[in-house]
Amino acid sequence: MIDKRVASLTEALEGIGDGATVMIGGFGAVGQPDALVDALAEIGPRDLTIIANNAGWSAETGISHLMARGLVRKMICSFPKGSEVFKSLYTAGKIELEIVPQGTLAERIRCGGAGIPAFFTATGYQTKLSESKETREFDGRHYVMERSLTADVALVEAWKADRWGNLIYRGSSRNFNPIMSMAAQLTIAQASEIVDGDGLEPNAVVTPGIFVNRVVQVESRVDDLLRAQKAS
Amino acid sequence: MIDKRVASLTEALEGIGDGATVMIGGFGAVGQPDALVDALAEIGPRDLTIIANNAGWSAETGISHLMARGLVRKMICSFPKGSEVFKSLYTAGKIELEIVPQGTLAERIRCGGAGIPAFFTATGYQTKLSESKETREFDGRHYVMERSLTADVALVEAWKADRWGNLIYRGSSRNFNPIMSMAAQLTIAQASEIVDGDGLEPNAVVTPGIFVNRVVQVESRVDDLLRAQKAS
Amino acid sequence: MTGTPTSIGLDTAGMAKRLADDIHDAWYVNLGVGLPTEVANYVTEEREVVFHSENGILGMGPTPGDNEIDPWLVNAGKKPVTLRPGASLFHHADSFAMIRGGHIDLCVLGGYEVSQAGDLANWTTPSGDLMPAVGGAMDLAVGAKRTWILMRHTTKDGQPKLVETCTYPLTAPAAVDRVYTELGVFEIRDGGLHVVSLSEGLDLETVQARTGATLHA
Amino acid sequence: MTGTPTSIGLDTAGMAKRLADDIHDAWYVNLGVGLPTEVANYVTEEREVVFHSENGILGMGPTPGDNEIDPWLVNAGKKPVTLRPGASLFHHADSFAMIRGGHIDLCVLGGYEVSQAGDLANWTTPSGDLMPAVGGAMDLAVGAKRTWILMRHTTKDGQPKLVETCTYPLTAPAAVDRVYTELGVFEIRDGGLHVVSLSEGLDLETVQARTGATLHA
Repeated sequence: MIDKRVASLTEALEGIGDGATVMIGGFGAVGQPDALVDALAEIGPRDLTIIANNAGWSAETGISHLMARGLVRKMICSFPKGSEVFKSLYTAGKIELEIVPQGTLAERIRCGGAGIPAFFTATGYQTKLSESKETREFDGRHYVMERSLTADVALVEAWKADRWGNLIYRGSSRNFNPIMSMAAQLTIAQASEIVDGDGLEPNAVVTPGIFVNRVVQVESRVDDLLRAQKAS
Repeated sequence: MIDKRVASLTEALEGIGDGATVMIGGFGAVGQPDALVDALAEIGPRDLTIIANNAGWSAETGISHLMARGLVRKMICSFPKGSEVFKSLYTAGKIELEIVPQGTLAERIRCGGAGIPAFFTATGYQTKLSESKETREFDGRHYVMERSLTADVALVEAWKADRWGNLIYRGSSRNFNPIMSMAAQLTIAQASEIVDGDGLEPNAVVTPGIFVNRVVQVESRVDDLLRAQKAS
Repeated sequence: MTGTPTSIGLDTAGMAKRLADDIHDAWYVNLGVGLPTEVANYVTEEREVVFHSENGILGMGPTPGDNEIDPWLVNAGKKPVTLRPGASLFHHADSFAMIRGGHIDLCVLGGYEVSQAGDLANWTTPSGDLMPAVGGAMDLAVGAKRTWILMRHTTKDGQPKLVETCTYPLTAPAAVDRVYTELGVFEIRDGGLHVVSLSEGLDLETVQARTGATLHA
Repeated sequence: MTGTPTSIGLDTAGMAKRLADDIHDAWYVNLGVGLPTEVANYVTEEREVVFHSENGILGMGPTPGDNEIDPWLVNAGKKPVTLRPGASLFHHADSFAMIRGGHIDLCVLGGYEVSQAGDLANWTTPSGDLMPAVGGAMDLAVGAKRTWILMRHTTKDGQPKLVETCTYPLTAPAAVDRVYTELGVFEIRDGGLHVVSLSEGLDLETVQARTGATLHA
């Protein structure tokens, strides 16, 4: 029987070693797999490369929490502003940064999951972010060649899941989660609810279970996180 | 008020001229916008380039109907077998054919809609279908560069629509419809039902209305078409 | 081209409203974080302008009341929003397919500098920020059908932000179609700045004096 | 290497069953049109092998009864199918993202020829078909984690289909991991054909005589 449910966060995160590349879903707090990320910080693998849109906002939770513990070697993201932890590490030269335009970041991840090693986009042409990159003209317009991104692990948050690993999302919490699920060797989802029986409705599934390896049920803390974010 | 509903097939198809490139959704009969295609055959624009997975199966309906009327100059598809009309035109040298691997066809269309002019895929490497194409090695593996596809018009079938042009699909009828909706200047959808009021549930929408220009309600004939297909 | 600070022209509400009046009904519009977000306040619901948020929303409605907040539904500025009838939700790759694929009728962004060629600089400073961040600005500037910039006409110390050539790092070359400032509305075409309208009580000379490139009447 | 027609070895049902027995429980599997489709008949529901159809289905179940047909739900051969619990539906670009992205554990395809290097020819004839058609074969052959070929060992007139070098146009180079025929199961590695098993009552000499490349025991 296919059963991707695991009983604990520790079990869910088993096998993430030093030097791993980890994609983390979410746009700010919404859709961020906070419980998984905080549990990963406890486990403490070192020299991580993190791929995410943001760099977190509080040393107490999420990506900034990983950084505060000294576990992150490199950040690949579009918008690290808002993280004091990242800022101090970065200005001290203690963390690497690769800034990627948000849409290029999304497409590099999607292509990573879709078996496409490289693609062309007009985004970033003649900017500092494409300085070292190959450019090319198609039909009179200029484009930058971008390479896809894959990861050892993706940590994602879903609203509901089933034992086959199918996922659905709430509100604007899809963001990077469906594409990161596709792009990692090991995709681990935290979900507010895991439905029993015949699983989610086939037409409603957003992330098919083929992309998901483990599912763990945890109450979403997005209410708390947004409050904390607001206060910070 | 945004209202993409039109009252008739003729109104829905207004403005499709000679020489147009037309994407037609569907995988066989399922998800094929049969009423729109048959009405287009009546209107009769000439020298069409058709982009679709198949080439139809019956001279009485769909893509083969367009061909039987002598309206199609070129077919871009993955699997034209099953269409006697196409076969006789093709063997007589009266129609051009570009054969594209099915996944490459799908991705070329998606990229067309996503503003990506070209991408790399391992599909087709060292085959007749990539003979004239640029190839390139990434990380020790060989890939073919493929260009995106766009169209003047996309004809798609949906199960339900709303006045904003949002679409949802039934069963396996999504197939090429969502990606073709993205890749055309003018996207026209036939839907079995157009819901009133506040429209489709935001989380259930598969094709957001931004990709759709016109919606026309017609009873789906897929039952009939499948019967006809079986009999042919 | 002087160092005089501008206290003339529209206030920020007036600027947002001026731009809002030029948006066509039923357009799909992405509003950047900051002042551009204010534009939505001046577009009535009946006009059915469809607001896009790059984190996966089409059909955003106004800010919810304190008791109506859905924490899972935020805009690109990570602030709570609502959904209007006809809304849809999707993931980031689909959202930027809309942007990059030219499906968004208009994006409104802020700017550090805009050149007469339409080059846009709005993401980082010449020295490089202490911490650079780009977000979706580069994608929006090259992808949307129209890119309109909503910004103050000059810097705080009176330097013009409409210039011949950008000195700030570019967000995108030749991307801007229009610029809305407190002093007027300017269209960029054929490599030059063309005045669409000047704010009430202002003449060309006054505005030209605060502009770093030639204004064509 | 002779022209003797083979009437020895397994029948087609036996071939499909032999392959089905090697599929691991819980694998994601795409079965090509024709004989490969038959493999599903020999995989029990309890094993929860998840069948993928390139037209946008994961979790296909068996053929429905005449009264249970949903015309909107067909497989890649355009025949009615059912859904099992845990199924999901998606569009063609997502479906081939699964294939091209290496998420499908196994695809089973038919073959005209397979070379000892794993080159696969299964889409058109050397002369070019009257009407060529490729479908999803090229994507599946290069994309799936494993490509197994299910085919007769020889052509109707007794020519070997397992060969040193393909004479038919390639579907994909170096793509095949295993070949299942009525005579046995063969693994391709290090540029050669290795016998995994021979069908009951057959010896290596008999099978080698019907094979166009060296078989390694």
